[in-house]
Amino acid sequence: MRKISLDKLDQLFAEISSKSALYIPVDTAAGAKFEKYDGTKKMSDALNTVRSAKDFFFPQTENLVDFKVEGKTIEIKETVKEDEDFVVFGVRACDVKSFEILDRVFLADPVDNFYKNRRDHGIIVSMACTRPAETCFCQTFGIDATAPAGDIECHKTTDAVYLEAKTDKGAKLLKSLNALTEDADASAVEAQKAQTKEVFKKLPLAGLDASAFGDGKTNEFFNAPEWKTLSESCLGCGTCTFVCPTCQCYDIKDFNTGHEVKRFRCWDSCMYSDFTRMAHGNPRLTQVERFRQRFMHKLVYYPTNNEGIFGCVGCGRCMAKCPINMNIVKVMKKLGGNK
Amino acid sequence: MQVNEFKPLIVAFCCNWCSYAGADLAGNNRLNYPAEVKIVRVPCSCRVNPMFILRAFQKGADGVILCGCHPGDCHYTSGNYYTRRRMALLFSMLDYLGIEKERTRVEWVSAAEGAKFAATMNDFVEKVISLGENKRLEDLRCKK
Amino acid sequence: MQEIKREDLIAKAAQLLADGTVDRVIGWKKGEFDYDVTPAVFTTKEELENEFVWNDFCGANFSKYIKKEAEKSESKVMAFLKPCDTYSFNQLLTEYKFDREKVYVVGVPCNGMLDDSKIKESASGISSVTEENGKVVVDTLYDGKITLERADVLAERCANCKSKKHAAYDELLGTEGEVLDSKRFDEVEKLEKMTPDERFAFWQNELSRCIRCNACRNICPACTCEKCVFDNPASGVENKAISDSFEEKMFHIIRAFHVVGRCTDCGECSRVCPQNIPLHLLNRKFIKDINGFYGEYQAGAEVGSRAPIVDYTKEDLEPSEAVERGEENA
Amino acid sequence: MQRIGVFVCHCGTNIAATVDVKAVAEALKSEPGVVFSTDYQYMCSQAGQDIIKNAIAEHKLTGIVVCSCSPRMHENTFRKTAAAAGLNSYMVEIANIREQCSWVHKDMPTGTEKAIILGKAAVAKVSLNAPLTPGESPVTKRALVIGGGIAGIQTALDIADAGFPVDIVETKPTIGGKMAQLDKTFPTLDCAACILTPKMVEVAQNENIRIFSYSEVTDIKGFVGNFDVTIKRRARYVKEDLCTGCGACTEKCPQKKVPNEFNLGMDNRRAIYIPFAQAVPKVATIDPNYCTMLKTGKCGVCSKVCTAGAIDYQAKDEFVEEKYGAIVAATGFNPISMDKFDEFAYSQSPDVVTSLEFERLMNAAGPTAGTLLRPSDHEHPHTIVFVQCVGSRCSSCAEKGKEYCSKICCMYTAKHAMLTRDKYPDTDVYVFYIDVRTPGKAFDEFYRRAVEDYGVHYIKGMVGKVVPEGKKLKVQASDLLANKQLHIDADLVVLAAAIEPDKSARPLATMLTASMDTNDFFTEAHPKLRPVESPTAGVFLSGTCQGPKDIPETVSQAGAAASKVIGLLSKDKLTGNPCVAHSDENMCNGCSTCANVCPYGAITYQDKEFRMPDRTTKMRRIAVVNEAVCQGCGCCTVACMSGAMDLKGFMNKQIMAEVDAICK
Repeated sequence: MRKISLDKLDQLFAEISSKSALYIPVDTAAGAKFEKYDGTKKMSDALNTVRSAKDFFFPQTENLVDFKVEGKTIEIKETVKEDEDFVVFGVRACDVKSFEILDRVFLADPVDNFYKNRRDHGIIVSMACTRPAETCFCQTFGIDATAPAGDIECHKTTDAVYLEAKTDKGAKLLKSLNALTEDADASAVEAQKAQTKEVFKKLPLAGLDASAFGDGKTNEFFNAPEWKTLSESCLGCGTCTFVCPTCQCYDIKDFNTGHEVKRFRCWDSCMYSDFTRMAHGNPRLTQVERFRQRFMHKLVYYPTNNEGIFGCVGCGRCMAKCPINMNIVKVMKKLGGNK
Repeated sequence: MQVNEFKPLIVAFCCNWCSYAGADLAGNNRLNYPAEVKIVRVPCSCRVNPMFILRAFQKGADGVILCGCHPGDCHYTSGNYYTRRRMALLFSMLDYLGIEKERTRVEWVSAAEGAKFAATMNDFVEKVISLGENKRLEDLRCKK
Repeated sequence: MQEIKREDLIAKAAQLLADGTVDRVIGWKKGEFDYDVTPAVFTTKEELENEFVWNDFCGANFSKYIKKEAEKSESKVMAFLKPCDTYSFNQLLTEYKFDREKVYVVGVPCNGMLDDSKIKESASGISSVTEENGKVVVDTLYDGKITLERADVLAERCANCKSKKHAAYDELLGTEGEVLDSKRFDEVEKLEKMTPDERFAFWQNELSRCIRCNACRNICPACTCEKCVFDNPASGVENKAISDSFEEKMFHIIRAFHVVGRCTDCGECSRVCPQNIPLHLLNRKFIKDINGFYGEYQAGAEVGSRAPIVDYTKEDLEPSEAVERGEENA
Repeated sequence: MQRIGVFVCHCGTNIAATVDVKAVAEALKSEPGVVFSTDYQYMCSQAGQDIIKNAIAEHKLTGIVVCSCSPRMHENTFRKTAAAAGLNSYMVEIANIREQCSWVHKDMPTGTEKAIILGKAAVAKVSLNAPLTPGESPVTKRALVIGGGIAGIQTALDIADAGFPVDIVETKPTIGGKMAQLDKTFPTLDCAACILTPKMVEVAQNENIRIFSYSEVTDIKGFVGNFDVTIKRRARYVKEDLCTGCGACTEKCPQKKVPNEFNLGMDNRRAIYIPFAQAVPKVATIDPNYCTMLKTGKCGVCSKVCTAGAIDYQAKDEFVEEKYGAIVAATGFNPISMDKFDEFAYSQSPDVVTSLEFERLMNAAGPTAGTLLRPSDHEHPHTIVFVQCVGSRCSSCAEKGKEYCSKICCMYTAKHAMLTRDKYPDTDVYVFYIDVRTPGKAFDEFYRRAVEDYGVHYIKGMVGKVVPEGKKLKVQASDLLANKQLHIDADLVVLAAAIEPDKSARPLATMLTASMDTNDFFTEAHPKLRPVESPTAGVFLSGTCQGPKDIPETVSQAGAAASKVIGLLSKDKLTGNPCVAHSDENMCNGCSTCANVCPYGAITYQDKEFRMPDRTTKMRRIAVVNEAVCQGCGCCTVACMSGAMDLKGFMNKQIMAEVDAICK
């Protein structure tokens, strides 16, 4: 384990950003946000960014291919190109875990080249949580926010940041920073972890239990009458899906610029009425089905397809941002029968 | 003489009954105005949806001008009165968003005002040239 | 603190359910915390007693639910409406969005609602939010009890409340309020006074955060189209997600334009924006312009009133003058 | 995918001099959908049109673009060409490369470049064109005239003379209107009754005309050629078909204290009455507000004296439903109320009268049997002051009066002054005016006669105040030309009250979806070119409901309106403009915004049941455009938020495609 005192953090950022793009969470008037480090930006202490870190690997829109139209001939222009290495600093445990969930979708056969390209070149420097919010429930899904992993795991104490490489990629980066960091023992980190773990026990959602859901529970919940009442308040906007670190649905569309056609993909939301619309119509007829889809996906379908791993990481963003405060916790409590 | 390289793209929406005829009259009288002005014929100025204006800017226009009958002379009696309110509010909003107000204009041109049509276009193009390329309402994807 | 107590609202709802006036009640349901209240439909007194809440976080506008419920059945639904909600209610009636006879409105006075995001700026790990002696007391996991001034955590729209008067009701609980002389256009004026470059920078920064989640549109009481042009591939302007800085401008300009003369300034768009974009400043600009150009007009103040955008006089000002008048304000 | 043909015209050298037409034809060949492209010297010539026709056949074209002169010039020509070749005539688009290109740009490269772009825009548009067919609707060959004054009478007579049935609806018990109340008419001074009453009789006797007197229109549905109108026939308690108009009842009726509205309340009539001797129909009417029998059930005198047995105390309002092809509004005017002009002491002294009251005082059939007497003491007035512009041209006092000029007052006041001096040379007559306006045939001569031959004192200036003092009216006024204050002790003051549209006009306009101006005068379809038509198709305007007019003007406008009606009714079918608005019912949300901006009232709403995605059904309010009424301005399409409303021939998509092509 290495450490660097807080007052030298800027030097660390400068060093990393001199070799590759570095993104750190910074405070803005509209909450924390990952921004490219430019030598002046200060790292935010906020628990989490408004938008999740999935944008780095699965951006909201991305160009897939261009068609150049000249008279009556069409030329196809590939847009995919090798990314440069980049570092994302300060990713919380929940978001780190979300990459694993996205990987299982995008890196499974057929591999999504665009996603893989970014994953290959992105280095995740995580940051352990010390002050979880009342909306946090990552522990429900077995995530230890005090051990966030990533390529390098960081712990920030009152005076220093402790860094520990968790992967080869991380080790390589950490080694390149040796001139700025020093060796450290884990005692301060362990003490902080223990303290944080106590806080986690006291969180209002600490008792939230997902065991009622998971692999193979489709029939048990699919026709539950509660979906109707739960979905009643849903406005069908896409806020929950767009702030969610694990939502991965997208649409592919063409945009005619006048001189070429850009085929791009963009985030889509299962909450929208035209999502999954096909030639014959839409299989999800009302908001009840759309609402059910989102939560069934996170709590039942995803685990069923992925060895029991849940599709939610308990970051609490949807709880904070839903316009009418309907969220996965309320769904779990109502359907899972626990309080 | 300084040669201005910038050739703006101007979309002019003209109502069929007055302004389009005014533009025709400018032609009949061989009154020159810049070829950058391209006219789209609409039945009435009130047919022009703010979406068309934004669309023009998106696709690369540097200025958009609407021409209709003089208030009170609308072929459909009241169409241009609605145009006037809609565009007053829209233009004020564009200005509020910091988008150059000289890029949009409404002008009343009657079928007899060929000279006014040409003069208006000359003036409008000149103003847009002095502003330069449309940057504030551009869609980068549409740039060549 | 609200003038009317939760118990009074429950009693009223229970009475209307009992005497058969209505068979459903649209109200607020308690959440996991004190601040995450959800609109819900109640059908029994027991449900109300167990889950109904009336507190400083009952800000959500019920318009979308009223429309949905009124379409559902022949029987009447009751809705608790705050003064600002009643303007949306009237506006929906003006646009024939539901049958007035199917809704029983109980007007509830409102002392302003709190903005949980403002509270979260000063408090983390919130266990409870209560009120003591007119101040907001937040109990937290880390810093114990934090006392905040109500004015500091009041929602923006409530701090600039335009009216405490109910524009519609079948029955009013508490006292009838007044239309207020609010300062709601001050922010707009501030922007108008900036240079165009400053204004552009301001809006570029604000609008570039948009993620096109459509929360603003879906909560908006005025957005009641069967299909929004931005969702309709046939419209030619459909776009699902921002992929260039142009698109969010297009979306927000057109959205604001589509609610000109229909927006009651309820402020829901700004409340729900996950990116805290001050969308109400777009709508208020239109309202301010309408007031300045065509005379004072408050959408939803009366059912059936004709919005200035669908009206005209022969002496209206020219678009060029409209822009100049904006400059005179500067 | 369309198969588009492009035809580039040289127009001799008109286009070809500054546009390389061959290059344009060549460039447009590679546009999507274009399968044929050519150029020719004169496309509009027979040979040129043949090229188009042959190409349509040979290349199976589904759309054509002609790059030529303005569509205002030859769009119709090429539409006919296309139709002759079996192509829908609305599958034609014109790129205006002459008036808007070759004629305004001087050099070849610039002109050619622009012509190509205009051609591309037209190709982009025509790619999205759909074949359009004009709609047809039948015409009910019957006209309705609302209002039975001289305007309505003349319109009805003219329509009836052309052989079409016409109904007159009049709210009063008799037709005749304001003109029946007048004494003499300017500038010829013939008696109003002498020229009006024969026309009234003519109406009564014309087989094509029905009179619904004492009736009003309560509902109008439908559209040009096909109006469904509900007429309320108010109970007059006298059977029209039995009453002979003998007048026995009106003599015997014991209720004598009913203010006589025909004489503007200056004398009384009975509870059962015939407004005046020459009334048409000459039928008695019981005034239910005063009739003792109707109010208390006791009396029945009229029933006893009526030998025809026409009295029916049990009568009820009846509703008649009729179909009409055209409607003429002829609702007329009233003098404005003098309530707000108390400086002239109208409410304080009976000797301050309005000009219309003065007409009655001068009229042989009036309350004084034609002798000019003061209403207060029935003495002969020796000094009379006429005040002009009372409530007219009130630009600074719009809340009191009207901003417009009432147009007729200058002339009738000259008439009053002249007649007074003629009959009673011992009277002093003063006329206070702002301006004397006498445009019109023999009008100014008439006015000068009043001044020069009859010695009427015309004083430029306004009366400030009238104060009743004893038997006199103290008139304070200013003489602006002499720049001095005047004090006149008058015996009678006559106010030339402004005129305003009848109050029934506003609700009628709403029913007709016809537009009105801020003064509640009906708006004409075009102020210069279509002055007797309302913007609402099938609705025509006659007389003062459109604006202040004197009798000759009213009569000529009435005739013009009638000729428009005759023109409409002589058609068997109406062919519409196919470029009309259309609402997609699946997207319409029924908000009514579109109807608010429609100048023609072409949009109505209906509830329709829709199948919802979840297989339930839902009633939804949706807009329906009446294609026979829509004129295709497109205003509704912009008012429509959801884009449900679109304009055929100028669809959102088409216009945006043009914009895209221009901006490419």
